[in-house]
Amino acid sequence: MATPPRSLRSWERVDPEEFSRRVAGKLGDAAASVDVRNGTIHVTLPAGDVVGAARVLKEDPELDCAYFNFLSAVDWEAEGFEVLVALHSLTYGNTVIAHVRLPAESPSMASLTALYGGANWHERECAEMFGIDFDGHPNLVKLYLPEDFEGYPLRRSFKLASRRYKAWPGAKDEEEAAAGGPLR
Amino acid sequence: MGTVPEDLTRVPDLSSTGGLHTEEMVLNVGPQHPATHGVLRVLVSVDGERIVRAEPVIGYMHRGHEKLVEQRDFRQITNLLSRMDWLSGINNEIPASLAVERMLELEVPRRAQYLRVILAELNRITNHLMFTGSFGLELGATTPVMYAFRERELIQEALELVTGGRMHFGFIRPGGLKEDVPRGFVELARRGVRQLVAKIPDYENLLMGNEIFKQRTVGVGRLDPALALDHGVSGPILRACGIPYDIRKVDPYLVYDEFEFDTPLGAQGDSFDRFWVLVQEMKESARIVEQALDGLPEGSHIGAVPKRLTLPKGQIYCHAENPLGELGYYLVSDGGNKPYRLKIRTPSFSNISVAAHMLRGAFVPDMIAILGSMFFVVGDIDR
Amino acid sequence: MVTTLHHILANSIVLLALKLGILLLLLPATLVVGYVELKVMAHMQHRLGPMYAGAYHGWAQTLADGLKFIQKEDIMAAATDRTVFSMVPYITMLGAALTFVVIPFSRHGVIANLDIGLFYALAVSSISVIGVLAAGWASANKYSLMGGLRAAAQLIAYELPLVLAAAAVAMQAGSLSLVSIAEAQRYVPFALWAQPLGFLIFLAAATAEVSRTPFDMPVAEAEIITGAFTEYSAMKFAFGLFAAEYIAMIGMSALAATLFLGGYVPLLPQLRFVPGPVWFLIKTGLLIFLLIWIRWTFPRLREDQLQKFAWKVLIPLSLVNIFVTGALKLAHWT
Amino acid sequence: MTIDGDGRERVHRVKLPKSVSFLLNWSRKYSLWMFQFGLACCSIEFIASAMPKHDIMRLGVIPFPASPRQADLMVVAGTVTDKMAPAVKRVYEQMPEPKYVISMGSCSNCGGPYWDSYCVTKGVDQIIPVDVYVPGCPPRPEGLLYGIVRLQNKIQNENIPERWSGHAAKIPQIMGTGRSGGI
Repeated sequence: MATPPRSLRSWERVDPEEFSRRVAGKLGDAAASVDVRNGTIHVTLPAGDVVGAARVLKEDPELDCAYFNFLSAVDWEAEGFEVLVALHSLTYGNTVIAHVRLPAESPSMASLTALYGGANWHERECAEMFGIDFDGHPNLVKLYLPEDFEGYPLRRSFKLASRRYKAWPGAKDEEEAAAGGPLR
Repeated sequence: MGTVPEDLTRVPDLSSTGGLHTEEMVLNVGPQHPATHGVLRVLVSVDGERIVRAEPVIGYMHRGHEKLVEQRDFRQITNLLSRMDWLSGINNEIPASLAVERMLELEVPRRAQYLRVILAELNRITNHLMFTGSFGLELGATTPVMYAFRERELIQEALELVTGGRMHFGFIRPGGLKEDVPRGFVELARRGVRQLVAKIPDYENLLMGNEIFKQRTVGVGRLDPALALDHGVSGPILRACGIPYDIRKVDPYLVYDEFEFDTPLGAQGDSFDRFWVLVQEMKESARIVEQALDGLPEGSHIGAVPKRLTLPKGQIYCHAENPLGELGYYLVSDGGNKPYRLKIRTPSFSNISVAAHMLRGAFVPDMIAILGSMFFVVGDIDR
Repeated sequence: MVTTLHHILANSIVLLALKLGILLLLLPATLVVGYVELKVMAHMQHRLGPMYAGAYHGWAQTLADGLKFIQKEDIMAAATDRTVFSMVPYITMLGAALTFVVIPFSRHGVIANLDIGLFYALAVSSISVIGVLAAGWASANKYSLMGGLRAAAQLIAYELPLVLAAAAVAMQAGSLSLVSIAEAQRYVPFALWAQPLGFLIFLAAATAEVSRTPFDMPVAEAEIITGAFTEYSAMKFAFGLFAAEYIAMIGMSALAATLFLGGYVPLLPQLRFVPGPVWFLIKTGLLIFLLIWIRWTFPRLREDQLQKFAWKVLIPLSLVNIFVTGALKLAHWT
Repeated sequence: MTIDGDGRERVHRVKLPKSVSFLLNWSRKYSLWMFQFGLACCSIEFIASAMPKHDIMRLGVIPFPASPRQADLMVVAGTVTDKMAPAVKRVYEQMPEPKYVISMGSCSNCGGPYWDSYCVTKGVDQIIPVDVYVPGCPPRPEGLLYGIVRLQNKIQNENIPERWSGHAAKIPQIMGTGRSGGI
């Protein structure tokens, strides 16, 4: 069996502010910005070398973000996509969320599967829901939807067909009703 | 560290066949199969009864929660999110409300916080009881599930008294609770957990004390801690590997830091440990419920919530300890009354993504023991 | 005087009818045992079980089941081997039913009191496995195939301890005739003094023979979906699996009752007035209840664990049992 | 079966003695082997209905068969998604006649809370015929029990020759809205 991860041996919660300074120091120029909001550390990474930065986060013993939390994206329409990679350090009790900006046209990013095995399914989901391409992913096929499904459901431009024909259940608050939204 | 260990990625040595050439057979398990409780599908290649490769195929219960919540306002989404992991409605609703409250900086009354903890822990017990029973069922013991449901119905009764629903409660609102608890709830809840604690030794004797059960589970489906972290495994499954990751402890929300409870940890990370952790957690939940019932403060059940619920622009990650592991909501608000984007990080999704590694090299009957001890809800995987 | 009466009875037509009746009663007996199983299971699980069929405590539940199966569509998939597929229910039924030919219901209430009755009973009881194997092969279904192979693998593992445990009984009684074996236990059953170990070994092996939990791997619902019988529907299913299973269960219980509990022989001399068949039914019923009890309590083993259990525990133990029996016999007679 | 002048098939009406037809219907009514088929949330209430408190077996519903070949009744309990729909249909086709379907819960009745989803089949009756609809999200176990009683009444009044000739129109039973959990 492989050596147990450091997280097994010790556990201490480091103050998020201090941890963010540590992250900023370790990442250096690799991170565009590091800040803390609601106890979570947000890091903005340029799309160029996400894997390199993630490797530092994972393998540096003072960061030790070995826990792969999730990977997803936000569609900012004309402003492109924002990929979120959430990592967690069990040793220091902090969550780091990396934000990667991708263009709206043919978004593409390097795959994290070689670094984090768990990224496999998350990237497949992200690819099928947003149409983001992950370079180097071993098996980038649909995860949830039937093979013949067309479109990327989580893009803002994907409109729900049922909603288009049936505005039910109507207005959800007074303002909406005043603006001429359908009533119940 | 953190990478997939060599011995787990390798196809097991098949020299036990004495060099005899055997043919692999692809066995399609699911989407409808009694052992995948729900509609998980696993494509397994078997050599005799030994699994050479296994690939979980998911998506048969994908209902598009992440898209649907974009069409509903902040009061409505809890109702939908409740249905995601259908065994733990209250626990699904809590972090969604937390996210809204934290963004609005809403004050939640202490009574509401205590009641949330009580309801969440009762819900955790009903969830764990379901898996306690169904695990036995999959191993061929039909009776434990009946006993588990006997206690489950009692606790369900307490939840029903409060919320009016049996599964999808829709009771947690941003700012507090929908209503205050009715008279008689405290007594009923106390009776429920007391009876449960009295009956837990029964399950322990009936299953964990059974030699056959031990034979089927000890050493079966051992999960390597490094592999678990790599895939974001959480909840009882991670704790069975000996990693003390319990969000109630490491990042306390609500009022969990005011209660005394332990985090049961396994040592081997095998099916038996996972089951053991599950059963112990019920006792801990019962402890929390008792403490919370004792210290239940008076006051309002809901804080001052604006009539029109709009969130400021911003993003927040809010997570909580679901019965099955870490449930996280990443909420993006554009200043409107609906979420601009809500990423749901569900425990079962990450937990089951590691199953392919665990099934490799196991026997077909072990597959049942492994999947049964992974404690997943298909709706939680697929969302 | 009693013996003359028996003698007359033994040769009368009445008894012949009785003998035929035993075989004819097998089907209704499966319905009764099936109903008992449903009810016992339900009460063990804090439930009531069938309550409405037949108005009184659901007594007609299995009757309804039987009538329903007659009406069901008999499906045979395109890829099945139709001849073999259709023959399976007969084979499994026959294998299970033939045991009753040598089982004594009373001193003379036996269809054929063969000198090698025990040998015959053990031989025919393993026929049904051929049926299961055939079903697994003919169904053209992967789950069925696995079930069939499991059944075949299981046959070898449990047949040896079963035969060895029975051999010790034969040594003890000095006969292979089931009537003589029962007579040898007049007032003290073997299970109580000479063969307690053999009794346990026999029970374990018999549970495996009739594929019931904890040895029900060939039909494991949660794993391979009733195994060899996945593809069976309608009457083929009712006979091939259900009736055959219950007849086999009754048969093995009756055999065990005869070998170890003295069959029709009263337990106490004072209770001689109770007729033999009643004793026989009580003892068999107890064993059936035991099997049902175990069925709904234990989880199932894994196939390789059964093999280990059979080869490393049951067979050595039954050899020891034979040795001890032989030694005791020798010591007693010399 | 003969062909009418206008080309339509006509069934020779076979008259069954009343007692025989009663007995046959009775046996099917009280021997509903139920296929273990859980999809989503409703499957939990479906399981709960087989447990000590509600004990569906009282009604002669035996939840044993793991294979559709031995089942008479399929309870579609939960959301049917577009990806799952072919499998549901296939399972239905594998069941031997006479077979019955209960659609349990809003999702399988009409899509329920997922009425606007892009990947949910709005109503299982689009792919298989349904005998009884049980409303609720999810229906309480009592609701399912009532649905089963309704199905049993329906079976008891079945005309066997019509049913077997495949000419009986499937008339679904729609239950009155009972009290149910959730929305």
